[in-house]
Amino acid sequence: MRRADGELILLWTLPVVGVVWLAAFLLFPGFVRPMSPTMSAEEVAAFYRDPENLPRIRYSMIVFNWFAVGLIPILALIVLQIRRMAHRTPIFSYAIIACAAGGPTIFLMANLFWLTAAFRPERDPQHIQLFNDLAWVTFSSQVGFLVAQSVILALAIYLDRQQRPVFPRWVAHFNLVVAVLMLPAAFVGLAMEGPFAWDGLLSFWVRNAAIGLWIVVMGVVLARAIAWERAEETPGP
Amino acid sequence: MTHHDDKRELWIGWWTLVVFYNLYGLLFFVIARTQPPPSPSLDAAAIAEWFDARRYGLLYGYAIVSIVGGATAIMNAMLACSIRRMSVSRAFAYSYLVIYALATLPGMLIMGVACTVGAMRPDRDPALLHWLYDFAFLSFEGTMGVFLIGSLVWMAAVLLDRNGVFPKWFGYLNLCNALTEVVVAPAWIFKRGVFAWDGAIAWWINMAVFVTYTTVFLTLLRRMIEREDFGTGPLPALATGRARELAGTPGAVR
Amino acid sequence: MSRRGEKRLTVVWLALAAITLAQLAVGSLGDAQPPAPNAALTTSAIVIALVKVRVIIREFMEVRHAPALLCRLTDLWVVVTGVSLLGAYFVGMALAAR
Amino acid sequence: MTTATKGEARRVVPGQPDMWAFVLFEGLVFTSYFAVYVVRRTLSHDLFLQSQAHLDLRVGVFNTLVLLVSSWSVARSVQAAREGAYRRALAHLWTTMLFGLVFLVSKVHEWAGAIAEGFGFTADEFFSFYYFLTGIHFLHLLIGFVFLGVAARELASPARRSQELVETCATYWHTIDFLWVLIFALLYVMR
Repeated sequence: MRRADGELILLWTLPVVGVVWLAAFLLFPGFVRPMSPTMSAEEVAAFYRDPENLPRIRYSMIVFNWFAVGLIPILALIVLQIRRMAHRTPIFSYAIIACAAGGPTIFLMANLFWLTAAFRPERDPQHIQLFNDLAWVTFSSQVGFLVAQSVILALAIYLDRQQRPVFPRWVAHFNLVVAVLMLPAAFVGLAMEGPFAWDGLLSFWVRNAAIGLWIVVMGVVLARAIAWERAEETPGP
Repeated sequence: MTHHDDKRELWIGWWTLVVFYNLYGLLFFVIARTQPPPSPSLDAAAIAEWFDARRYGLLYGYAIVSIVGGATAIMNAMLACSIRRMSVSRAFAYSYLVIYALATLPGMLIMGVACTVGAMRPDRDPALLHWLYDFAFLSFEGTMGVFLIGSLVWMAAVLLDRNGVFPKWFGYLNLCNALTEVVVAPAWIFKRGVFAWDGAIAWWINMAVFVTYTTVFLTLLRRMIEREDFGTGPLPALATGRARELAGTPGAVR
Repeated sequence: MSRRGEKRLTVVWLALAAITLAQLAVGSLGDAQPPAPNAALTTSAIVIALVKVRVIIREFMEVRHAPALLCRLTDLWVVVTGVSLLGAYFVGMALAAR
Repeated sequence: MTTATKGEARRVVPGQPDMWAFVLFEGLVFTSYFAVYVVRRTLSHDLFLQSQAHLDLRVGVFNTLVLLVSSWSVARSVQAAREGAYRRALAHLWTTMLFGLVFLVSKVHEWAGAIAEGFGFTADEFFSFYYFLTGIHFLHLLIGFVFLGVAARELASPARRSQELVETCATYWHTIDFLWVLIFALLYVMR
């Protein structure tokens, strides 16, 4: 008889949340062609006032508000896998728990700024631009917890010295690469144009692609680790 | 075990919950007078007056809220503990802990900051007060996902649990509570009517569900603590119920 | 038992479907030009809907085999819903007319 | 179980009693939504009547019939499972899902048509209520597929087959059906 502990249910929320996030990302008109920091206050206000854009801004951000914390159960599953690693202390699993709330909280803050800007687009364009800036900078620059999460995970995997490690070693290398790819976004305040600007190649496309790739790759290796754990625990005949 | 009947930790957690929710009601409804919420359709001048009229209520009220907000830490721990007593993976308790740890920030404290900043300088440009007013109420009511996903996690844990920590109907009640978080979403769009942040559907009905939900889980947690045996198997029934069961059907227990 | 149970469900379904189709005919009576409030049509719509709801609860949901408490609770809900909807309609109409 | 109860017709709650608590509570929540709708409607009757004229009664009737078929087949599935005819029960359950899917598609089609004509969520108060009531019902229906999935899982494997769970899931599905019957009357028929 299989364990009825619900881990597989939590695991299967990953593709659901992934699809919802992708749909909301594509629906938000400011992501498909990222808004430039060089837009004037009037242009920003016009973006929110455009009757084509406004419902899409609101609906996509409402969906993000609903599902921003959707991946926390997956991080909790990763924590449980780290606990199975050959470490002397639970320091890495606790550190991931501490990081888990960071990413979603920051994203929720950005989400509230976007939604509030869209609530009354008829306001003074200067004020709309202020909230739009707050949203973009919060969204882009606050990568600390995400970087820490990847680095901690990589360290945990490197130090997991046992016959058959919980995660294969390449997952650690992968996490370090992802951490490096997310770093440049912290500097969005310094550039209005070019790859470092919040709509630029590094800060927007590379960073968000790295996050997307991390979710897919970690989902797959997590599923394999859980399947292996369950096979191990099933008593033989 | 020597401290078998020592449930002090659990009772501290439970009473913290009770005190918190009472203070929460008192602070938001009576002292700060931000609930029931005022209308989102007020104009900037009326909003400046609104801040002026309850200036000290807001300043004192949210000062106390910022202290009381810390109590959520032990509340969340209490609820995570109840999930850990279930026969489900620890991932549920961890998820609940993390989700609700962050919930206080957008769901309550940002409103306190916005209201305090507004009340500190009531002579500020009314257009800026208008922003603070919107941001306060929208962040408070429009932070939906943490409670939506949190309720669903709790629901799944209760429905999968075989230890009988909570009755299954409470699992389904979690679904009702989660659905109110979907119902409140139009508050981000409408400025008047039943779907606005002070509306009959987005506020009053949701509040009725939330109060029912909260009362129910406080009662059930109390019963859980009374039944707690610090074991890992099914949670026993209340003492009187167990005695009856033993007398009625010998050998049928477990 | 099996045949009888199946047959009963089918009869119930046919009855529900027939009522729904009848509503198609009755409902088009409300297509006055210009459209106007119609208390008789509204009352009949709500009452018919509640009858259908009660049939679904009793037959499809098998409440007719359930303990009396559940029968009474579900009936109570039907009554509460009927009273609130019709009450809301007529009180609201009276308020609007003033 | 004792044999003493065999003579009289046993009166049992279908499925978990817990699900009935949900049905009654969520039922009351919907009653309050409906009452708010009716009150708002009577306060601006002309607007509601004019906007309501843009809805097609035939689509509403079609939706109702589709959900009634799905409800009927899930009721038959419960009966078949009770008799141990699990393959038949499963077949009825697939029919339920199929008609549930037809309802979803037809609802999305109806929404798309209304939006294309310029009647979106914020068009006017009637359409706000229309999208709200049909939308929250749609969400309940999506959750219903999870319940049907659980029932199918029970029926599919000889190791499980809990009649109580199957009945619980069926109860949820019927609830969506009867809530729709009321929504249909309030949005499409009443004047």
